[in-house]
Amino acid sequence: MNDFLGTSGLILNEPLLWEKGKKGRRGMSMAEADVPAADIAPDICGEGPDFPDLSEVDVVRHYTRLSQWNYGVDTGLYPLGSCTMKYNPKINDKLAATPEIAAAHPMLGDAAVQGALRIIYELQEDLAAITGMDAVSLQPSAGAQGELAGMLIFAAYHRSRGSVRTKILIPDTAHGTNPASAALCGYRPVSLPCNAQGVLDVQSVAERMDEETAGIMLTNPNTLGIFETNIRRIAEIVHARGGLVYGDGANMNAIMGIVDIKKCGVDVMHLNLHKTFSTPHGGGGPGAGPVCVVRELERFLPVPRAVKDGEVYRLEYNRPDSIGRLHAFHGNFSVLVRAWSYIRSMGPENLKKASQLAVLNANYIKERLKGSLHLPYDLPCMHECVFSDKLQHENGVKTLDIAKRLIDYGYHPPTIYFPLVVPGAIMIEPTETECRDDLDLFVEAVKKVVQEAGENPQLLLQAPVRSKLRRLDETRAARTPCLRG
Amino acid sequence: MNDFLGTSGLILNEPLLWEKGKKGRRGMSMAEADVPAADIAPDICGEGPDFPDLSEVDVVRHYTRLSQWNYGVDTGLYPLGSCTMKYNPKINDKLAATPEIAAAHPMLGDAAVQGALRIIYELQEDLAAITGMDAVSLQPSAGAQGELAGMLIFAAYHRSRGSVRTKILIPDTAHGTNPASAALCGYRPVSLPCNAQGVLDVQSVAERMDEETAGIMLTNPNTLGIFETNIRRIAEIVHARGGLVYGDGANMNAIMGIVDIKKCGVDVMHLNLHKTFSTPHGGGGPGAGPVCVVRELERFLPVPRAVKDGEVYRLEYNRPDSIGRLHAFHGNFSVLVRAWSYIRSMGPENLKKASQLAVLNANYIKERLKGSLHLPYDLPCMHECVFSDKLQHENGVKTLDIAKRLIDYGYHPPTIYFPLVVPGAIMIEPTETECRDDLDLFVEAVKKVVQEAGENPQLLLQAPVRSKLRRLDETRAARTPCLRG
Amino acid sequence: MRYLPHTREEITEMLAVVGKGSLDDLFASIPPECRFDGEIPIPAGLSEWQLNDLVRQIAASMTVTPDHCVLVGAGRYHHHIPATIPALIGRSEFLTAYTPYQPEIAQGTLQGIFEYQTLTAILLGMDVANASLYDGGSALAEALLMGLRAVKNGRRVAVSAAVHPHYRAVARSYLQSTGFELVELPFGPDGRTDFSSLAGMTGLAAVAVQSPNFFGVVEDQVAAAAAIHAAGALFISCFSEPMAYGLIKNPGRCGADIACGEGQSLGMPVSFGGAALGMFACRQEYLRNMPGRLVGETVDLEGRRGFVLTLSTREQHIRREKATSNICSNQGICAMIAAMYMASLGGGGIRETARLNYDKSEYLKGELVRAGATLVFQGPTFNEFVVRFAGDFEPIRRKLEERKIVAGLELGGSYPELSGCYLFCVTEKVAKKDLDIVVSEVRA
Amino acid sequence: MRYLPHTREEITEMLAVVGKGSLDDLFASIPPECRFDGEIPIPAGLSEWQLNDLVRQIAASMTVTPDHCVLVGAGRYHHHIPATIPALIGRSEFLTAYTPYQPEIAQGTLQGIFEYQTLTAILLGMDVANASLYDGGSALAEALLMGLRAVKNGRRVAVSAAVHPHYRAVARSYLQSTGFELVELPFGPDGRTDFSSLAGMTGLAAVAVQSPNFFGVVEDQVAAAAAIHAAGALFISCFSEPMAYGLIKNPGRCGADIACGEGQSLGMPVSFGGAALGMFACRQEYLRNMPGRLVGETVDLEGRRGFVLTLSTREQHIRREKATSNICSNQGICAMIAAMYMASLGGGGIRETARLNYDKSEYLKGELVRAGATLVFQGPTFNEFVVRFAGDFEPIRRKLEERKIVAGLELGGSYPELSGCYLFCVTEKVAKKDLDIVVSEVRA
Ligand SMILES: Cc1ncc(COP(=O)(O)O)c(C=O)c1O
Ligand SMILES: Cc1ncc(COP(=O)(O)O)c(C=O)c1O
Repeated sequence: MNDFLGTSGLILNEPLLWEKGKKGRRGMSMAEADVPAADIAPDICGEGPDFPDLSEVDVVRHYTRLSQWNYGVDTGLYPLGSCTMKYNPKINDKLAATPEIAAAHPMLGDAAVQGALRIIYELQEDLAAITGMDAVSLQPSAGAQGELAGMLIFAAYHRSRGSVRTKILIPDTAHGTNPASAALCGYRPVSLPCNAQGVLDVQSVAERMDEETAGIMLTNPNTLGIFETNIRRIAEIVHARGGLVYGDGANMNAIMGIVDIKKCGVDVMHLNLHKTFSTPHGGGGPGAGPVCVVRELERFLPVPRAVKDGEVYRLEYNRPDSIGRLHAFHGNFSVLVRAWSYIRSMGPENLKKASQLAVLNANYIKERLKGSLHLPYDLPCMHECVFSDKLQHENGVKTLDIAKRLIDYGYHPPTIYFPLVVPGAIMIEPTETECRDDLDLFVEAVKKVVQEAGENPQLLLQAPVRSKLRRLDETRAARTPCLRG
Repeated sequence: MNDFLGTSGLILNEPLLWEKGKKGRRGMSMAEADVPAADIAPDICGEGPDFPDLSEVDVVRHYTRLSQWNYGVDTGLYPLGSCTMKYNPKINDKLAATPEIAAAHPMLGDAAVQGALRIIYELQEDLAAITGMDAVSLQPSAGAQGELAGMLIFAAYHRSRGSVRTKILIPDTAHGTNPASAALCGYRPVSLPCNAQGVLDVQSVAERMDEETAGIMLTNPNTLGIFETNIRRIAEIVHARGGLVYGDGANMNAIMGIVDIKKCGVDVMHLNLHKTFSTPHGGGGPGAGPVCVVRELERFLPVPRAVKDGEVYRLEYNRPDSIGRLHAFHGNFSVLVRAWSYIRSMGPENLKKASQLAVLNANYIKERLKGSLHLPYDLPCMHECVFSDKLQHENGVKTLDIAKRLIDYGYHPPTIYFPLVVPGAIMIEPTETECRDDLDLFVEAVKKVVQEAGENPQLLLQAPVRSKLRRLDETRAARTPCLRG
Repeated sequence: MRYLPHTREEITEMLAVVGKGSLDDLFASIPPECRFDGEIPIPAGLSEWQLNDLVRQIAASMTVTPDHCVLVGAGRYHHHIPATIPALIGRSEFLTAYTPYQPEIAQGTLQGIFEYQTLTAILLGMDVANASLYDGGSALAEALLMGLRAVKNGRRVAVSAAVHPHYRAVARSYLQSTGFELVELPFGPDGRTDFSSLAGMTGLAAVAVQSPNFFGVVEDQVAAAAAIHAAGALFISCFSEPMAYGLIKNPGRCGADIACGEGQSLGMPVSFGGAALGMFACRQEYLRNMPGRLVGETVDLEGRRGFVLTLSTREQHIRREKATSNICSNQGICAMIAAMYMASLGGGGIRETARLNYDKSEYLKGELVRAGATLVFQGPTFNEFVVRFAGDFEPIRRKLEERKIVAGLELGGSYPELSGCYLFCVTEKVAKKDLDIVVSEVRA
Repeated sequence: MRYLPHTREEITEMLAVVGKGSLDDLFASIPPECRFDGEIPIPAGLSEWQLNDLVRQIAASMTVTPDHCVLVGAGRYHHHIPATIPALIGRSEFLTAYTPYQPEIAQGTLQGIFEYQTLTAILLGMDVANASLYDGGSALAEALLMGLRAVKNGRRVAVSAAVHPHYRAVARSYLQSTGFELVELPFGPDGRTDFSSLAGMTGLAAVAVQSPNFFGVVEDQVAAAAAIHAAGALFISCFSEPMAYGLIKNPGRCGADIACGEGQSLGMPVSFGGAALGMFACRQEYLRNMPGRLVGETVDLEGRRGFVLTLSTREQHIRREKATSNICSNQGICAMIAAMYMASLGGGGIRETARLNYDKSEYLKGELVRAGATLVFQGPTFNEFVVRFAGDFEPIRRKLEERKIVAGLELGGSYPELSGCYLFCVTEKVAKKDLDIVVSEVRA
């Protein structure tokens, strides 16, 4: 394994925070007590939390060590399908920390915060321009909340037409958040199968779409990495029966400047700024899931919205049809600044180029690996491709084992066991920021792992061996939950 | 080894910069070409360097991976004797990066840069106050250049008195920079042995100090971690014979607020801001080695000096007796800002406390390890203590092996084979920012290594095994030097 | 473009491998009627330097700067943030990782979140905390939905009118299409919630109270718990200022079943309201109804302690439409920051800091009253309070703004009945000298 | 204090272990006559917040701000620095490590410096570069001393008067007590060094020329090499602006034996002149005379490529008074920054950036001449040049400063004969529009 990325090195152990420290230490400065101590009523006074007391160096070492147990995009290739783990530019982080921006208080009048409003306004406009949609709200904090916004808009729309609808069509390739978000609005998901080409049949939509169905929620490109070629026809059917079309935009990275979402017939969609627009995912967030709509649905968008009058930006609250607020303020603003910074840096040409290269990289991986791993849908793909562990079954090796062995080779594994329609799915999304040499090295690593699966499956079953910890007992964690120290 | 700090984890390999990249990539933005291209004379025009072309993510991953092969103070205990590897506060880094400070141009008039001059002036004053000396220049870029400044001042002083002196007394415990700096001024070092108590005898100085000797260069506490108790008497002898006393202040961390250097009879000294004053050492610098003198020698200090007239700061150049410049500008200013920030944060009480705790920690280590490792000078120590490998010789184990095995336990090894007067020296300087629990864990690790030396010396001889690379062939590197790719 | 590594030759070679003649050919499957027309209508790309200039310009258009003393909280609080936190959280192994689906190479995130869960549970006095929700608003909404799941036949929830108006708005949004009813409880002249209307309510699943509430008033949560439990409902204790629990009784001590709110105060910048941190904790018995991710302790193959995402059978990726929430990405980094901040303060530090907030706020309150202002509510407060001034305060407020002090928030927008009343916030960051300027301008 | 972890109890316990009754007892060996009287006379410690305020105040007292367009170089250059560099160099594994004495846990620093040495050697066209010296000034001084070591019977060195005056001052300081002689070579009306006086000089060990020199003039280094080598001396090619070698011929190509200078331009902020980076390279045959640390390639026990400090028998810690230099700590992080910057630019980028420096500088030069200014020197320049104006330039300069443009450096301080002449510097950072403002003010 010497020419591969992964190797072993010195890593430090580190206990839990409360296993360190000594009462009386301080890890940060205190402010000056320049006023007299005030009396406090005993009935409201508590004891204060029993936190460990640490020094500054305790805290610094604790988190420095913890960080070294992690793998990020800056460490290496992170081909986690459906997650678009592209490079997160450092300049975006720096600009989000601009003191005037970091100190902007959201309860002040519009005149005091013109700069912040400008960023919000411009980003709304940019995302509309990129998708082809007409209006955007940046409030949703992540993709799932964007979906919720979308479903609330569906419901508000149907309500406004006096129509009561209880079902929604959702393909079986959909991400779990789709049915969960729909359910939050009282919709019952109706499952739509995909066909042998990995896409939705017009026919199956036509069969299921009825006057009790609020519409359809689809992902395009879908989670198999395939473009839903029938989308226009599907949308026409849904529209004809009074429904709306929701587009899960998690996979927008495949189609910027190439596909016009509105022209596809989509009425509402969300974007994941922490995927397509390069904001760091932070080990689980914060993200941002702006919701984009066609003109007819604009009145339902969350309030407040940033608008521009002449040269002045202001927040508009008075939208009686709005679904209301989804965030106490304006969403994850510091994430929005980063996405704005990314779009300003890329411009129209490079956004399109990014999509082209993302698709090129995925097809390249697909082509180079298709002999080694089973490819259930051997079609040109978009930004990601989905393999399975079928060929390795004879060796007693499963997707999980392949994934874990890739860790030893220095890679973050692909997304596994999703989408559900592919048993043992291995979903690879390289993104456009990976260069050919790095893809080649990854391909070699996968091939090596596949070879090991044939020759010495124990290497996979025992993997990973290089990481600080080996496989973790998830059953035990769930059976006797220990959720705090 | 499970309860110790050191363990193994996933680390990524990374080639050399020019083994990556592809012609045509760019790792940073270019500026706008808003003027016409100008002609350039062919006789001066070159081809430009043949650097590799990398993308931004190439560069980011390259250095992220490299960093993970390193061990720093933020990683863990770094008891490198004589180096004072204390915690480097983050706020100091932040303040040194203040945009107005980072953009200050050193060729502008004083009026434009009052803030920068203020920091220089205050730091000069602070260091004078802390040492007890009268005047300070911040120009020297590191300890060795501070020593050179000191030696130049020695020479200038003697010249000013029409005296020609060719020798200088230097204890055999001295750091290599001392004789090297003295030699740069044409002085021939005369070695002074230390006595059984690890300090200089008055007698031996008296025997060697003569009218051809410029003075003495000593380190106090010395590199055995012992305070030179005879320093006043020694200084008197040197002064009486027309010489000067140089104090190497590398070990100032032991004695802030406790010893007055001027009262010791020292005429010139340097400080290492990257040791005592918490500036990060950066894997080899930049440091800063301010030189401090008594009033009589102030006129020899490097120019320019920062002075204060009323409320205005200015640079003074007109000092005819000055030894001149040692730096193109004002020394490593960004390091100076950090040291100033540290001193402002600590104040008088905590500087003294730091020294007290540094000495407490060193004595604690000495006490706890003295059964396990040979202690050549069993005396109360200052900020560091020096052991040797004598007890381990019977196992065929040397200091180097002990040091390398400590790496496996998660520690940066102590300074080894210095000072030269202790064969197989193991010089431990814990510094004050280490807490007792961490010292205890370190002590246990050393004891474990000592035990292994007895039971299974191969563990030491083969160490380290956890680090990314194992022992490196230094002979080969020196015999057939390969100094570039 | 520096983020796009492909050279022209590489593109050509890779296209050959995939059997395409051009980049456009990769998109052959896309029907013409779906295609984007022309170029994306956004401005041309900027260099890093042009972008820096633009942001400098934008920053300059912010008239309230970091140098201002902002006496406004109302859900977002100016507290001191040590330089260690940006330095540590900026480590790219934390920042550029995804959700820790592969625990072997995500132990940093996982242990960090486990510690966050623990410190949060301690701070709030609850049994168990989750790995975060989006913000205080959606945390409240999720708590209400959780109450509706947990309480049999629950079909109605109540929320105090003294809960942050924006949180209430978010809760209304979340509930609008569920068929459940949301009622509001009024507040009394002491600024505390009036629970008298609870008595007769049927189908009540949960009641949410914020303390300190939007007016800064510390609710009588012990009494609240009694009234709410008597009505057969779960007691949701909500907050926008967790710093308060350094000094005042925490939700758990007062009998809360669920504690939820906004964690920005714990080390995050005000940053125009985001990134936010939805904190969420509950009593053990409601664990399986809890929304959001959870990190749990376990061991690895060799028996070494480690951490994993757990109890995910509650979550969307397993349970899909039957999940306890639709949340997927949460506010991971914000939770890590909160843990770093709590760890940096320690038990002693949070007590001292909370105390300073209280003392400074009490100081301004007292001085303003002495200067002729009227306290609108009589209940005890933490670091915010509401006053009414004898005359028109706006000219004074403008004058203070010229002196770089933002003096309070006028409440008429959210509470028409409180028009002309001002909500002041005083944290440990505010110096007495600035408070004295406010008082002297009020006097003048 | 947050940097001092010891609690009172721990101190007591530890004192017991070491057998002392108090902290003071630890210092029993210190004679009374050496003791510090009273408290250190410096101001009381500040909290992080007070310190932040103080620095804000200090920053505000800088009248030339980051928003100014500074047309001054003279040894310190305003170039663009990408956000990646502070982010990467700030990684604490780099920043908080010592000199890589233990190569097994310092491979990051070691490979990084090896790469720096390589890129530096390429940039300068030399065989081998060291791991850094302090700054351009001491690098020149060390080069002269190296020449004196390398050339038998060398007792004299010559330095062009067009070398940065501060570098020459440092060289004088270093040589003042060595007994060696330092002579200066004049420059001609083209601003280039006049080597005619070399012919008769005896005992000449080395001659140092800077190119581009202090006046921005690119020296005829090929001719210089011929003249210097004819005189039996080593040719030291010095620089303050390495960016120039993106466009103009490098020292190696011109026949230099040693190349040395300041590397700040390569990714470091101007920062009032420091931290600096002394770059130093030479031809292979002089390697053993070279000052400073060197990193070399080797293998580990298992044959894997690795890097170590090497050839240390030249250095003070081995050779003590016989070392090639007294240097120990150097400018490690600055060298790493320079490597990051060179890697970020790449061969293509440094060419383009150097070209922009040249073009913009030529533009201003041409426009100023058209506006009536006189070029003081006729030699070709890179990104700096010297002009004289028809009338008194100071009023115009003050006016420009009000418009946030710092227009050149008056040279009378360093060169009395050039009083009233101004050295202008134009880098890629400067926008044409600012140059046009300067020109129009000159015209007005
Ligand atoms: C296709 C798809 N939809 C929705 C989501 C949910 O997005 P978020 O995690 O931002 O809520 C994801 C995230 O993985 C996704 O891949
Ligand atoms: C005692 C002593 N003197 C001098 C020095 C030289 O200091 P610098 O490396 O800053 O030049 C050192 C550094 O290790 C030292 O320990």
